[in-house]
Amino acid sequence: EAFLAAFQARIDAEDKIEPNDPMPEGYRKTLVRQIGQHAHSEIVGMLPEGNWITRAPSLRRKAALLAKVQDEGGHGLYLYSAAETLGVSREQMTEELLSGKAKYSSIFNYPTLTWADIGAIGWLVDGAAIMNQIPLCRCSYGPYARAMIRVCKEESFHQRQGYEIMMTLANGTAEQKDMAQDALDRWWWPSLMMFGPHDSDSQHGDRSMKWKIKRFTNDELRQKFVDATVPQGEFLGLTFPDPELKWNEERGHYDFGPIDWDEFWRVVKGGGTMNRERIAARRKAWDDGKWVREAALAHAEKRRARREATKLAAE
Amino acid sequence: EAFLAAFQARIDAEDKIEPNDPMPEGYRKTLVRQIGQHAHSEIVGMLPEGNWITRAPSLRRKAALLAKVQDEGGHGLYLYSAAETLGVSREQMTEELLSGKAKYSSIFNYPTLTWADIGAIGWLVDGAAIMNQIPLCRCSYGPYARAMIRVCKEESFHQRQGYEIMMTLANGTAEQKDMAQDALDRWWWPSLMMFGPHDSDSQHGDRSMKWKIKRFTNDELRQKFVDATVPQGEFLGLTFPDPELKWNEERGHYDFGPIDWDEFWRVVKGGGTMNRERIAARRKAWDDGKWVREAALAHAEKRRARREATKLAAE
Amino acid sequence: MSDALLTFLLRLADDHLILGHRLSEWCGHAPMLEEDLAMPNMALDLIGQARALYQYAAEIEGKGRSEDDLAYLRRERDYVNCLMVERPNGDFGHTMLRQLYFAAFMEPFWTMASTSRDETLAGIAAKAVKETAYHIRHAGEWVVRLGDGTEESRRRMEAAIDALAPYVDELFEGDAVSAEMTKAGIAPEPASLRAEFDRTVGAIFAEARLTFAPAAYAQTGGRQGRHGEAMGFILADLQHMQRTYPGATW
Amino acid sequence: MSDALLTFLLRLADDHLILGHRLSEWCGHAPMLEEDLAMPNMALDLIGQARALYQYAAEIEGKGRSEDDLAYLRRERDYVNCLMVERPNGDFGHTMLRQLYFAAFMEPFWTMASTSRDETLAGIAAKAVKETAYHIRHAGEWVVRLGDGTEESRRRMEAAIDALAPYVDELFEGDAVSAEMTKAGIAPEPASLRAEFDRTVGAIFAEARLTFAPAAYAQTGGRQGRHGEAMGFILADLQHMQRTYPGATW
Repeated sequence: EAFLAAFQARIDAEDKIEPNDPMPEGYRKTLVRQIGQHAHSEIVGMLPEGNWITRAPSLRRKAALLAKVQDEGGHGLYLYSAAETLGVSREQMTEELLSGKAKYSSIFNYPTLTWADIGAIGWLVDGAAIMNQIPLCRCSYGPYARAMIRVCKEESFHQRQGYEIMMTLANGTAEQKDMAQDALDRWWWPSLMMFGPHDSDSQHGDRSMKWKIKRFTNDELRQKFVDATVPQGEFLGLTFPDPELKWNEERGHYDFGPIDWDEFWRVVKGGGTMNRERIAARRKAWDDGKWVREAALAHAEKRRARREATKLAAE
Repeated sequence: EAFLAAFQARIDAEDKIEPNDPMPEGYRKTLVRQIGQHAHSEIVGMLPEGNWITRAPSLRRKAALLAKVQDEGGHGLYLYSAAETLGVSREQMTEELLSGKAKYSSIFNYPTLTWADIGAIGWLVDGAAIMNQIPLCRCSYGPYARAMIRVCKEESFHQRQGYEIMMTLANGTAEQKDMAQDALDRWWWPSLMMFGPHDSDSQHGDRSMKWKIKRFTNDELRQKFVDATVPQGEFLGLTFPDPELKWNEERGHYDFGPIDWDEFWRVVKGGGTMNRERIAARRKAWDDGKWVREAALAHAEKRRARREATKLAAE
Repeated sequence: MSDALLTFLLRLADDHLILGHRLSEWCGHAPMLEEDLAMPNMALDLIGQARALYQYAAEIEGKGRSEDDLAYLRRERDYVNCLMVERPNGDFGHTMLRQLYFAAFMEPFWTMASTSRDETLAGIAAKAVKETAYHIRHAGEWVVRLGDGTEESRRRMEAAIDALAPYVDELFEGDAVSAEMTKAGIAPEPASLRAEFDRTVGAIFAEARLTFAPAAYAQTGGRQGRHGEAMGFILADLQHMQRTYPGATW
Repeated sequence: MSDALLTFLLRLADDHLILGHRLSEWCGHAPMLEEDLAMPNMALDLIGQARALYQYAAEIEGKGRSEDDLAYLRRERDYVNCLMVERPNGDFGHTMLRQLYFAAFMEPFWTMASTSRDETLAGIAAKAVKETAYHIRHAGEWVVRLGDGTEESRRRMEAAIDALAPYVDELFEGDAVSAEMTKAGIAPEPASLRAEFDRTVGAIFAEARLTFAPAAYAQTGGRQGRHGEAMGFILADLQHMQRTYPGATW
């Protein structure tokens, strides 16, 4: 009781919680779940974009896409490290991902069907991610907050790059414009779903807010995203696939139509186009790489033994 | 002695030797080697052409290529059956192919680099094969001769089809004509090598002639092929990659330049572009298919057992 | 009407083209020589059917496009095959199960279509129905052998059933296009073929001692050109020559 | 002269493009997260070098073609990369060995080229030499770990050595083009780099307790555009967008 109150007082004072600080089990668990999920999203997120590296339409775009996918791997790495400060190993988290126990952002279960999807992912998916992540730079847990600062910088670069791809397409041939519109049509709603269920249906929202792991509710972030993104899309001359989308002078926000939560839950629960394949691809990478990881361990062990033998001989 | 003389008398009388007839061990061995090699060539020969099925440039050509590759498998099947009449099983022959013990036509160790190669293979490789095979329709061993009659019919269809592909290219765009010329440049000399070493260097020639397994020498067949093929190539407006190639009025044949036997032996001995990959592809098919073949056997066994159980119960 | 007929024909043609493409990937790589013959044989049937359908579609469209223009020169989002046919081959059992499913759907389809009011389609159907019956027989025999073979083959067949389950329902999907075809007496409503499909597959599964387990979530979208990620790579190979040498004759 | 320089630059550029393509196929599929970063990182270096080389080649050619025209819009027979870079990835050890070989060849090449009389090339080389040193280090460390790791990893490395051996000699092949580059003080003669290559690889193999066994027959032909069958499928993917949408800007 007293401990919880003291902990809450630190949180309320905007103190950063560090790995060796005492913390409530619920706080730790929430963070492990959230950071893990976030790390897994970066890792699985390499796949839909990786799908277009060999087919990128120019060398400049190919290089940018490679760099982006590399950054995503890097984000995964910082985040797994942040989670490790909470006592959960990367192996453990990987196993949870591969077994389906741990979740990752459901948006990556949609396929990338055309090059424009690479633009749309950068613009919308990274855009939505940044909306979620900027407040996390002030998260109460220090290692996570610090990881997010790095992540956010790179993500906003990716977001601008994605928007620039869309811009190029929107200013391109009729076929390219079609491609851009089609990508917006397919990625818009899933991007809105990235913020999670409505606040009224959200499981973990309240406690996370209290502990300052989150700073805004799902619906607040979603609204921010819509408000920021709609003018960008209009500037591209593209149409959002939502007839109810319009500026509400009174609210000072865009109104938008109802989200298809059935689709959301279907994809979360494994019914998306790519769920099976995403996990299968990661599992194959993991299984095929087993001999490599084992060899690396065996080699390190041999080296250590040899070093000791040399030391012994020298004594 | 008396047996050998009697056997030779049958051969000389153009009698067909049949599976249950007595025959010298050397005759049997020569046939097993030759038919096996021929069968393996059909099987391995599916690979270079198979390489272009998914990329065939029109549906009509795709269908024709599928049919051709299927025919080659069919030839392999007749030939393995002919070899089986000599007491060697298909499994045994397959193992010899995969272990590198048995040979196959070395021409299939060249890669198919462009669509024109499909034309060139039909025109030149099948053309050379037919030259070799027509006399085999009169081979002294009955089952082989009968298999060759079927094979030859289909091969000459393939040869015409290949020539027609070349014709279409030669009458096509400048790029298509280039492609046809390039294919001729690459396939011409290997096609001449298909007839094997010069008669003076040929290992098995004499005995095979005496036993009427072969009816013409390597050099005779090669000359026939050159004489038949050069006018076809000229009709296409293509140039043969041999500056010494020209009609010799006196001989009534085309003269042609020296064959690079170093290249021939290099490819025969494993140094061709595709040797490793051809065998690796067949080995992979064989290994990956093991569970299928085992299941088929197990199922047949279960069926048999069940049938017997039913019969027993009925008695 | 001719718009709906065109869409209908393209769906059917794309199904056959793409499945033929997948089967043809096996050429020279099958588990035994007999299958090195059977695979291109079935692929050839499918490509032949695709050609007849594209030719008819080109005629209906009336814009001077050829069978090859339709087969090779559309964008990925314009291909309207069902998702099952584009699935990667997987192992031999997986390929045979996919073949069985598709053939078990097409067999009653072609049977009904052979009495279509559309004579061209009826003609295509009359030929195709025999070929399709052979595909059922051939693939069905393998499903039986592998389902009731060894422990390993059974395990693999169960995995194939599991992997392909999400793609079965899409075969029977109806929409405005199929409704118009049905109404005009051109082609059967896909949903009406389900009972026959279930009978065919059910009998084979019973003999194979296998059980069909429906997927928790069916996959759909192919008829609207929303494919899986494998599709793009099929088209990169398929279209390579036509895209590289535009306007050439082969 | 400018013909030879163009050919020389395209050979170098194609090597980097195609090896970058192969490495990029690993993205998201590596044995551990660190390698999921290292693979695109090295691919990025290679693609960056390829871009610089194509840009310079385009300038030398002087026909108004762009880096993308050269990278994407040539025919297979016009790509002049060495055969090693187009080899399929194989397992992780195979990929790392291929990377080591290529980097161990390029490192002395770039070192010498950084003092080239051709200033543009010297500039490209100066940047590339550092990246290449990292590739040697990274790939070399893996060759050591895997060669001197477990029984399985050792067996796999030996298989990789065996599989890649036929493609080593082609790296050092010289011809009229390389002779002209050498004479003009633009680039080193490939054969002159062999000793340094052998030293680099030799030291790493010694630490890895591996032995290099030369192939009975070396493979060649890449510099004349005679590739293996894998090359066509690389290009089908690589060129897909540029071929499908000619003239578009991306």
